Amino acid sequence: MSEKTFRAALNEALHQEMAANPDVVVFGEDVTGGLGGDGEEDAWGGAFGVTKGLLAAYGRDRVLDTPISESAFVGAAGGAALTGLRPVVEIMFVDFIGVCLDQVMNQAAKFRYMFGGKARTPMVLRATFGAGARSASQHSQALYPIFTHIPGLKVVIPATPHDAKGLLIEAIRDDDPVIFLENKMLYDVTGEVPDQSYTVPFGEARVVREGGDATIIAFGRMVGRAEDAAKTLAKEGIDVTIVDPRTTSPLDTETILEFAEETGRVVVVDEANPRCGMAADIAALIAEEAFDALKAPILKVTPPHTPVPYAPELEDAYLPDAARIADAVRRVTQH
Amino acid sequence: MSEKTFRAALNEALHQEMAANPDVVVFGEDVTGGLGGDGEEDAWGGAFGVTKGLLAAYGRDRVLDTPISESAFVGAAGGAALTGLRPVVEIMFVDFIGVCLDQVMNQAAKFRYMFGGKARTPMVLRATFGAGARSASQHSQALYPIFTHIPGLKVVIPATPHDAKGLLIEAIRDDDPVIFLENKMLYDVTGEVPDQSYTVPFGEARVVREGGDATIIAFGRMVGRAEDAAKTLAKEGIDVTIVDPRTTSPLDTETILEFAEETGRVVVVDEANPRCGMAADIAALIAEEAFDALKAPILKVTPPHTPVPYAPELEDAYLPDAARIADAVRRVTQH
Amino acid sequence: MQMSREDLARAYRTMRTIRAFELAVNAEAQAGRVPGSTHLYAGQEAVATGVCMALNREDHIVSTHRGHGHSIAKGCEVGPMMAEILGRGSGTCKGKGGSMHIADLDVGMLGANGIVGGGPPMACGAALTAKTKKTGAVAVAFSGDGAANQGTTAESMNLAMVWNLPVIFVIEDNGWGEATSAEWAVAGDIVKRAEGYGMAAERVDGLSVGDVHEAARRAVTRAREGGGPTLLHIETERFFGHFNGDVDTYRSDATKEAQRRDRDCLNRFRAQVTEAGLMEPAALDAIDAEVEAEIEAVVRAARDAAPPDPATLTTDVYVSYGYEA
Amino acid sequence: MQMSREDLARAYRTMRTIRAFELAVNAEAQAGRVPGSTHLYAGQEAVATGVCMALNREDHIVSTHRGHGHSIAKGCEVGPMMAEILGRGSGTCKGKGGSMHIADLDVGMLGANGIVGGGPPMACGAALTAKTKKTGAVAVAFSGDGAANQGTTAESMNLAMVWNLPVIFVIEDNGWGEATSAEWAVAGDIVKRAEGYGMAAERVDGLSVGDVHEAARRAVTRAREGGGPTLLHIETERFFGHFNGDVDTYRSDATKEAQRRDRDCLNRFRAQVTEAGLMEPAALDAIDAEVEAEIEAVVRAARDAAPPDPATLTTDVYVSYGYEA
Ligand SMILES: Cc1ncc(C[n+]2csc(CCOP(=O)(O)OP(=O)(O)O)c2C)c(N)n1
Ligand SMILES: Cc1ncc(C[n+]2csc(CCOP(=O)(O)OP(=O)(O)O)c2C)c(N)n1
Ligand SMILES: [Mg+2]
Ligand SMILES: [Mg+2]
Repeated sequence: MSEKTFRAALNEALHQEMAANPDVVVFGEDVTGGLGGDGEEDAWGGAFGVTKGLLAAYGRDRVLDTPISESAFVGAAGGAALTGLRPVVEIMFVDFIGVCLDQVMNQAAKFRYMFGGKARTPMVLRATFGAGARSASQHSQALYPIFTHIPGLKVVIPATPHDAKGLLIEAIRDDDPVIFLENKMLYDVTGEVPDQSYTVPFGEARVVREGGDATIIAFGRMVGRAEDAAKTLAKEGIDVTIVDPRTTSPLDTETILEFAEETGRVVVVDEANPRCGMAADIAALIAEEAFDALKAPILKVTPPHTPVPYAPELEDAYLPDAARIADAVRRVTQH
Repeated sequence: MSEKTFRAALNEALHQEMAANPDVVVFGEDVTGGLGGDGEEDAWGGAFGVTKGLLAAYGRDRVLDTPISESAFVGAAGGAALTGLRPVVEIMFVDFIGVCLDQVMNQAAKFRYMFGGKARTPMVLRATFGAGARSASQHSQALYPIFTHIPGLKVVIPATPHDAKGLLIEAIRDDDPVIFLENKMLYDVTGEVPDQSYTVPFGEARVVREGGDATIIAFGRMVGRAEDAAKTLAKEGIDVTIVDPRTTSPLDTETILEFAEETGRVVVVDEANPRCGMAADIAALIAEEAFDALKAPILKVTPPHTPVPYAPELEDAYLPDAARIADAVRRVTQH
Repeated sequence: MQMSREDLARAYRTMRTIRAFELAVNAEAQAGRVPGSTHLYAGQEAVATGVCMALNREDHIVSTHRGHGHSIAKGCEVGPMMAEILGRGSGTCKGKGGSMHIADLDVGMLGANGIVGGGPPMACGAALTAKTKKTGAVAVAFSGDGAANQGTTAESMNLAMVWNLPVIFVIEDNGWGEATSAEWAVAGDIVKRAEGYGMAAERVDGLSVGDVHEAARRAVTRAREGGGPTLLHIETERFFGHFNGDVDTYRSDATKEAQRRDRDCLNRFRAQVTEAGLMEPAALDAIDAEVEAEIEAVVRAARDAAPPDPATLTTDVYVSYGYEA
Repeated sequence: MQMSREDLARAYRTMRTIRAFELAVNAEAQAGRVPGSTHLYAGQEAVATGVCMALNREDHIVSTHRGHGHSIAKGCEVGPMMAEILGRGSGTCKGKGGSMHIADLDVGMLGANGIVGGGPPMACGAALTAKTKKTGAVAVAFSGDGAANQGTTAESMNLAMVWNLPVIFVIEDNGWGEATSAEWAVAGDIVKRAEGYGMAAERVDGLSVGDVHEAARRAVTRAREGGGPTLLHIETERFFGHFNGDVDTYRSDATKEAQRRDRDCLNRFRAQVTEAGLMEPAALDAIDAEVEAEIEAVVRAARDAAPPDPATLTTDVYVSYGYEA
């Protein structure tokens, strides 16, 4: 056990799974970097450095750079998965999914069902997501509501270095297509991460803290902001539960409903856009399944229904923050 | 005024807008058909015949077939819209959006915001959607939750021939990118459609019927099934309101909330998949904004979280039907 | 033709099976017994047959919406295929896929595909598996002339070159993408497009199963020897409309008649092998009769088969857990 | 060079403005005053300049993530551009777009683009407008060598041919797509790829603004005369890392030094025009000084400008109605 960054935790997961299973291959744009140059090999190790060092350990046969052709290489991941590899493919920014969604939505996600149960498609599509890096509208989206909407995909959103490692190993071992989303603002966050290999199961929420006054359900980077809000609220005598579902598909409806019912007051915090979004999905679940226990409206704390703006002042206002979360909790507890 | 099919209503809208405004152009795969052949010109007029006859009236300069290259021609629609045309572009099945979503999601939808308000992008993307035609997993999806999720897009789902015509004319005149979705099972449905040109405004729901016991919110083809359910329920003494929002973005939250509050009991019916879907979006809105008036859980009637199956027995079970809708209403009224 | 007599008989039987299968599907569709729509492969038999005869069971193919011929040529059983098309529980995909999603991974058939251009990337993946695991297998992507204009096809050609994959792109040019001619929609030249990627490429007469087979063998050999991808631009004919509901008014009757008369790969095969004394008319007739009987039985069985178990609506979305809506 | 003396001075001023602008952006970024990341155009000035000098204000261009040079060459004002990059309310896009989304429709600049390969389809659209409305305008899509592998580029080439559009595809080959060389990632030959679509295409020395301009003029003339699209494969140099945070270790120091020394389009221009007696060194120096002063002022003004009004977070999502979350 030692303190590691979110990035290092992911890197370790990849290393350990590649070592454990020769069928695991990694590919994507610049997952090594430097091909055709006269400088450093593995110069990038991925745009965010997550795949750095894999090349030296596992060689070019298993760590492959690609041309800028997401449809081709994401589709290749599907075809490779169908035929015996376990590809872990990187889309640098999840925003780029628009050029290759078909290979995810209509192909990999549907093989098993369309083919009458005969296909296994053990592939992981890793991508960064999220606002905060001043990357503007085309490099800052969350987009997991789109993946969560599509039957056949599993969708993972780790919030801590510990979960990042355990969920990625689980994802690589899973026999279904998994969308693994890494919030780019978390890469340098540190936390305790066991050195040995371990898995965090899909569909099991993490109960971050427990408190009887209200339940906050939050995803990814928003979990930390919910924790900040909880600290402020605790000083006011408001004790909240925070649930981090960790995977949106499968979703741990049991834990969500348990705390929704226990507290009767729910705030859902998410950085995806609000319409048909993750917060709406959770709120609708609760409004259907835990209605009788509810004591207050289910509040959603999300960005506005706008693209992500560039200027820091605007982007900071775009994302939910601890103040807005605390405010929503106050509103439900005072209801 | 006369009885027309949904298809004819759409065709009339296209004719009238093309006649009224030389900037309106139509393109897509086989929107005429027959190019390079020695047989009939305009042989298809679109895979579903919606654009038939436009060629003869407006010529090849304004009615253009395309290669099978959705990214190129949907992107071209965006570029054309930015520079002074009003393209109405056809994606044969909305399921194909996966090959070209980027040009919709990251380009057309975001121009105006990213460019600081300077761009106008008056384009309409027409596409068929929906299950029921035994077209299996890749030709039967609804997918409008994905479009509704994306800020910058307007999303239209007509349920009647009358609305099909009026909403399409409105869409063509709108200065934003509009996703116009046509349920393929409705093309042959008939209804009263005025001969002259008219518009149906976006963001104004149609109140299909009024009844005080519960409110059904339904979209597209599901409106008709809700009406069937309402007839059954009326015989049991249960009187329901049916609201057809007609556009999911903008959404007529006012009318939805008004009836949700008035009846206190709500069922949302939709044929999109349930997770992060349209039904969840509406339910979450109500759970947040009309909570105090609610007397029962908000029930969602949707397909299961599965792809669309091929065999009639399975596909019929996949789609919400009047019986399931009536059942949900009974449950909320008995709560 | 450079095929052995045994191979000639095998080729003919495969082609004839595809033709008979498609005519039967068409008849079932006309009679209203095919729930969805279907795209018939009749006229293109020599392509699937010639290519797949150059493959082993371990090799993979990815197919298109017009996939019956590829499936049969790669070894899918016609009984379950017909049942699938009729939407039966005994179908290749348990009735969940239908005509456009027939797949049989056990024989290396990775699926028909409802998305034009959906296949080439997948073939690159199958080829990557072969290369990484050193299985010696190759992968073939069948695509149409229309699909040649889809960006996925172009991307896949480049990726296949850059990764030096054992993959073969078969562009089956039947002259039409739906109601639009390739002459209008395909700018330039498909062989030259491949050459623009530095790829080996050749144009092949798709009415000659021998020519197709030879070209496929060259490509397969190149791929197995580590020589990388090949594109084959194969010119062929689509006998029916685009799908069973297409009345096909965009071609004149004269054109369609001439096509059936002069450009039928089965007729051409018969003429060639009998003239060359490689097969007797009687042997060909015997195959015809056997195939006819087989397909008839298959249709009868499919008609009689039960629909899928309603419980299967929600099964097999995932491998590793059942998921509730 | 076939340019008039006036044009030579104009070309030099544009190239120098781009260079000075990029060096200033780099300095601001190093000092932590650029909120996001940015992709510098330094080294490629002759391309944007040579191409855009062949265009009128009414012509349209679409750009890439590396868009500052294209913007300046097409006539965007450097003041608002710098303010945009620094995230100010007075920016070209009111601070909402940043470096990667600079657009100025009034001068025919349809936008930088954060999506590699996003531009070519849009350029086809702008060209369609010109063709339909008979404005006589042309559209140019700037793309990188990396973008040449994106399916959108291939699709757009075919569409442009099939529709016979007045569009020019400028493939700006700076040898790298991020940290991956074009030598590795681009199979075959980009000119041959275009020829595969039957398109007119040529390779151009991107260090010579004169050569670029000549080639662009030929392409523009062809387009305006209804002769359809052209592809220009322009070989150029990227002086900095891929983006301002890229330490660029994948090229050796020797390579980078040689590049700056031997393959600087500005140095080359100066040497050529002075040797040929077309411009005096003093005239060039004067332009340098003027440009330097202008950019310095622009940077100061941008630093001092106010951030965007917070209310603009939710404005301009749509044209025709405000939308609440
Ligand atoms: C991405 C996508 N676009 C459009 C379609 C509709 N469509 C189905 S088949 C077809 C024509 C395909 O032509 P070609 O590739 O030549 O194959 P063929 O039908 O001739 O076998 C089209 C446009 C589709 N299925 N997928
Ligand atoms: C669809 C997509 N994939 C990947 C990226 C990440 N990315 C940004 S720039 C770039 C390299 C582009 O190379 P090239 O086209 O040669 O342009 P250059 O950077 O050399 O100007 C990549 C891979 C992106 N922005 N969009
Ligand atoms: Mg074809
Ligand atoms: Mg480059």
